[in-house]
Amino acid sequence: MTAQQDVQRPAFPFHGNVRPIINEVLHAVDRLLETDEATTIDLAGLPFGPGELEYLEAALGTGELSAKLDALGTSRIRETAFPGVWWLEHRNAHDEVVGRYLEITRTPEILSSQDVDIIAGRARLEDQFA
Amino acid sequence: MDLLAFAKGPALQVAAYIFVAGSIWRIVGIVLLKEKVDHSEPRKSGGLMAALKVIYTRSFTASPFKRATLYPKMLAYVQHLGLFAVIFLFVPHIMFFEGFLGFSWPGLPNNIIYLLGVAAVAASIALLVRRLTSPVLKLISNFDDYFSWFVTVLPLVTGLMIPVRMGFRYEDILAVHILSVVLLMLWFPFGKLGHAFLVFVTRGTTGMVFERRGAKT
Amino acid sequence: MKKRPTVGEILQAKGVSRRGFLKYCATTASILALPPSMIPRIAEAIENTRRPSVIWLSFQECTGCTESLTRSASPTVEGLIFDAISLDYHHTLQAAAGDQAEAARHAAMEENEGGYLVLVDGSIPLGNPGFSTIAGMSNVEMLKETVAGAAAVVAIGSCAAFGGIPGADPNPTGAVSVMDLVTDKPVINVPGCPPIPMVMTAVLTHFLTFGTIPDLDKHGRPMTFFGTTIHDRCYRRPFYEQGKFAETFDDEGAKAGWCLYKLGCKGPTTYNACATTKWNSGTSFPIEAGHPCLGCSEPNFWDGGGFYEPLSTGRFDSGTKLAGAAAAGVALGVAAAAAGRSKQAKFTKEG
Amino acid sequence: MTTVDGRHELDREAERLAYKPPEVRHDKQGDMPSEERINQAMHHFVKNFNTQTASYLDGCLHCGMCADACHFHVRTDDPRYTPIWKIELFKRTYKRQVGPFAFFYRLLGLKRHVSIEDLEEWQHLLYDSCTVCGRCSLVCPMGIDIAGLVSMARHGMFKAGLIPHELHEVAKTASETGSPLGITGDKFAERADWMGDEHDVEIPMNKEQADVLAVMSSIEINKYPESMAATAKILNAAGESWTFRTDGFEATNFGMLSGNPDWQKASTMKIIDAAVKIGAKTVVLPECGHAYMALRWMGANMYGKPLPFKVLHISEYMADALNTGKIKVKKVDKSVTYHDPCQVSRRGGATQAARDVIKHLGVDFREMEYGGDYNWCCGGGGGVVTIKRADPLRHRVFKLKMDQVEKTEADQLLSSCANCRQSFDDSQQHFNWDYTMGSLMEMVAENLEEVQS
Repeated sequence: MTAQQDVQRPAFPFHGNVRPIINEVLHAVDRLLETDEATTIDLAGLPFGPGELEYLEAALGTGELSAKLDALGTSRIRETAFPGVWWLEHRNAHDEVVGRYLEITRTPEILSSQDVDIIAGRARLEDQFA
Repeated sequence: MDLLAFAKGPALQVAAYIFVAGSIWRIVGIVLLKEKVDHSEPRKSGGLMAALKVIYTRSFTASPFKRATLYPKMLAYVQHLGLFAVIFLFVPHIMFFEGFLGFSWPGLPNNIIYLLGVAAVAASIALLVRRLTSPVLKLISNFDDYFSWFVTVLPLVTGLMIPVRMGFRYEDILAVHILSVVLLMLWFPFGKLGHAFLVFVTRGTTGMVFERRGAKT
Repeated sequence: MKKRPTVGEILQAKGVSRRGFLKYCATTASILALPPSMIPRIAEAIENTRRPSVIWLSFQECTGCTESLTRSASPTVEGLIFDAISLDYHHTLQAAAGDQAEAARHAAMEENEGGYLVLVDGSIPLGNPGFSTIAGMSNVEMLKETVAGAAAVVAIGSCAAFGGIPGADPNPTGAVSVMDLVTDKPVINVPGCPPIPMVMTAVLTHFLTFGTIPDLDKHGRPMTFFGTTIHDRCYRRPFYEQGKFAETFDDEGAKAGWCLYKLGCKGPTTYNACATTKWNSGTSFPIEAGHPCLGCSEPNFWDGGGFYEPLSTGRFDSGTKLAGAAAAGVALGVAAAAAGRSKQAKFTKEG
Repeated sequence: MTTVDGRHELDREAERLAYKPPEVRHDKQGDMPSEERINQAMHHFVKNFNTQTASYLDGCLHCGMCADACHFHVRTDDPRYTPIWKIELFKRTYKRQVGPFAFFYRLLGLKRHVSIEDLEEWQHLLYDSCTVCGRCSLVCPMGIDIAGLVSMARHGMFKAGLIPHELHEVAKTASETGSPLGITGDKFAERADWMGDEHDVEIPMNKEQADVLAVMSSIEINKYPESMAATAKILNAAGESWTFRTDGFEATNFGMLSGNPDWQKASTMKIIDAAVKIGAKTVVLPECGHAYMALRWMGANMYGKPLPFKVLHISEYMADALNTGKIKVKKVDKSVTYHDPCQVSRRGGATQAARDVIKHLGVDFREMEYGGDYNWCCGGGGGVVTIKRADPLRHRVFKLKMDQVEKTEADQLLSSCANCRQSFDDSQQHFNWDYTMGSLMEMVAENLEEVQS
């Protein structure tokens, strides 16, 4: 079997790098439930073999909620099939991926409107209908 | 030149020369002493087969001594088999040997090697404790025994530190590991570690002498 | 010194929202390999740090490092140049040429005296100044002149960091690294042949984010990217532990993506971020492509043994010299035995 | 424990670990200055270093397992009785003088020169506490024949005049009179005559020509003279052309035991010369262990060439005669256990012979636990039984033997060594023990049957 075929038919765990991440997610979920503490896992710092990242993404699946953010390029924020586990992907203006994160939280911080923006928005709203 | 290059290069090279020269020196120095001629009428043919027989059979304990020597023998087995596996069946070591022998052989998975290495270190420590506490061993032990222990265990420990790292850098630990092997090689021919090759001579000699008499070997 | 805008101000001026700013900070943390918990600190730093002036000097080099730099995705080199730094001198990227270019360098040095960064790629020949000159100035002179007023120097690529190919045996130009010449300023080495684009930009990002020199290892490399070995972070590491090795480049093991140790992989002794940051916007890295790591970010990697020679191979000449040692052993053994026997003979005679 | 077995030594005070051997007397022969003694010891140690001894002395791992095989150590837990420690001086001298790295050892002073105090201390270790039984040689993982090294180390001790007085006296007497007990040829002939009359058996003496030369041990001549009659009965029954010789009757070799190769050779040569003179095809050795080692395995080497005759221990002779039907024995309705003389069985290779004989006797044979080649020594071999000051230690060690014998619950204890028999008798008396050592040869002689022709 070639590595290429591996990608098409991922057999878990083919390089053994996915399992530890799942463990970490499980611990983070426990923490969230017990102490309300959110966890962010930066996937850029972790080793992945061919197809493993894709496998992880596919395995976590898509949940009920997903969002698209347009700021300095596109970002996609979606809850995975496992509530509380969020998949965040930031892209730059050239649509190149610049960051991938797993956030274990109730709502990712980046979804909330920020005070600075709210204040600026309020001013713009007032201006617009002045 | 950094430490690793020094260890892999000149240090190992000098160690190899001394190892080879010293080992041969010792063997030749013994073998060329006057030979003991035995004119007695043999009961059985001794010869090479007898030597080989005892080289093999003395690897095991005769039943009357089993109970008394069980503990140190078990430790020694773990230590020796562990050392054998670690030295000759660890893939990077096989690559090392292949580097100058030109051929290789299958190795064991590293995980198993680590386990055997830890077992060998544990057994060595237990043997050292025995040497330090047993009245017999305290009496008969000398510098050679302790130093040989040290130079044998050091490469094991430094080798096991490579995967664990313990805050040290890989190439530094690797260099220290190789240097510890250099130390081992430098001491090997001159101290009791020479038993690795002398065992064939001593067991073989006894095999030939006593088998000839038809006596227990 | 002219007061330069902070990165935060630049982003604000471009109409980037706070949310976008947070995203920017998150990706910056990611670039710097800092834990996500550091994001607030980064946000604070970015809001307050001013855009530094950067002078890029190219000596005995192949422009591979610049080529690599331009492939950076995060931040992109444009983003970097336009938003984060003021790249005032760079042979390949600048529009100016000739006297104009040199004038720009001098202007930047004067304006930012004591605060600008000098980036160097390529090694510096000490053999004959004529081996490499720029605008009639020898490399070593230009380096000394430029570095004099700099805040720090970044040696980009293995040539600048350690001498690289020009410095390899027999080193015909007498090439030396930046560290060899600059001893009174902080020098950050970003080795690699070439360095990972993101690592180069990240080092700059660190400097402009925190205004400080990152923690360096014993070879002057930022610990963040050169703190762990390729081997430690390699996705094929489990195969190493299981004893599954590719024996040749076309065997089943190679096809199955097994460990390349036996094919000479220098991953265990090579400190770099390839295994996680990867290349071409995180697409792959040499081991993933089936080739052992060459160890290009290590000092003397050209002279450190064959690329395809397993790491554990001893480096000694075998054969004849060893046979010589064996012969010496025989001679010593014969002498020892003879001495012993003569002693016995003497004692026998003495009774 | 509620009952005390009165036969056994009570050991209340002498805890095993705290056991201190009694104050040792250091015997000295001659009036050499210490320097000369050291020199002599060294010279005669050094003469023994050949390829074989060198590999042994170079190969020791200091694993200490030999201690577990040595009766002296097992019974006392005194680490000095570790077999390899007994040859420490010998080993040290080897490393310093002859070993491959002797130059360095001397140059760097790594191995101390042997001192007179060392030698005095080792007198006790090389003589009193070693019977050269060779049990340690079987446990050694390196296969080192430690017992053989002890014998060689004794050469240096003898020449240095540092051996136990009694052993020296016995050996000296043997060299002067031909017998360790001072028995002359005439006295031997006289005894043989008497025994012949007493047991009504023809004992040929000083025949000019004979196929078989039989020799005796002084212990037998003196203490167990029936052995002479028994030997004669067996050889007569087998129809051998045989004889005793007054010029070569002594089988014991105290030159060997004490460590004087010259005396050893002289003793051996008497037998060889007598055998050659009468054209003997076979020399039958008596029930004596070390005699077997001295003639069967070392005789030819003393002679410098192969012996022109076969050498058989009496047990081997009997086994052969019984197996081939030359003699026959009646069945004996007894349970019997057999004590193997170390030099005949373990070190001599004739373990099976006694068992063949016992089988022909049809007794209920009860092998001791680890009998045969791994047998515990009687404690009196290697000349130890002659050393009076070693008696307490020897008795202490004999306990192992007693346990081994008692476990068999056999009616009769047999052996085929007068020296063993002597130390059994002595220990029996000391402990007021039930078992009396018997002679295998005598049992055969008593139960001989006419061979139907």
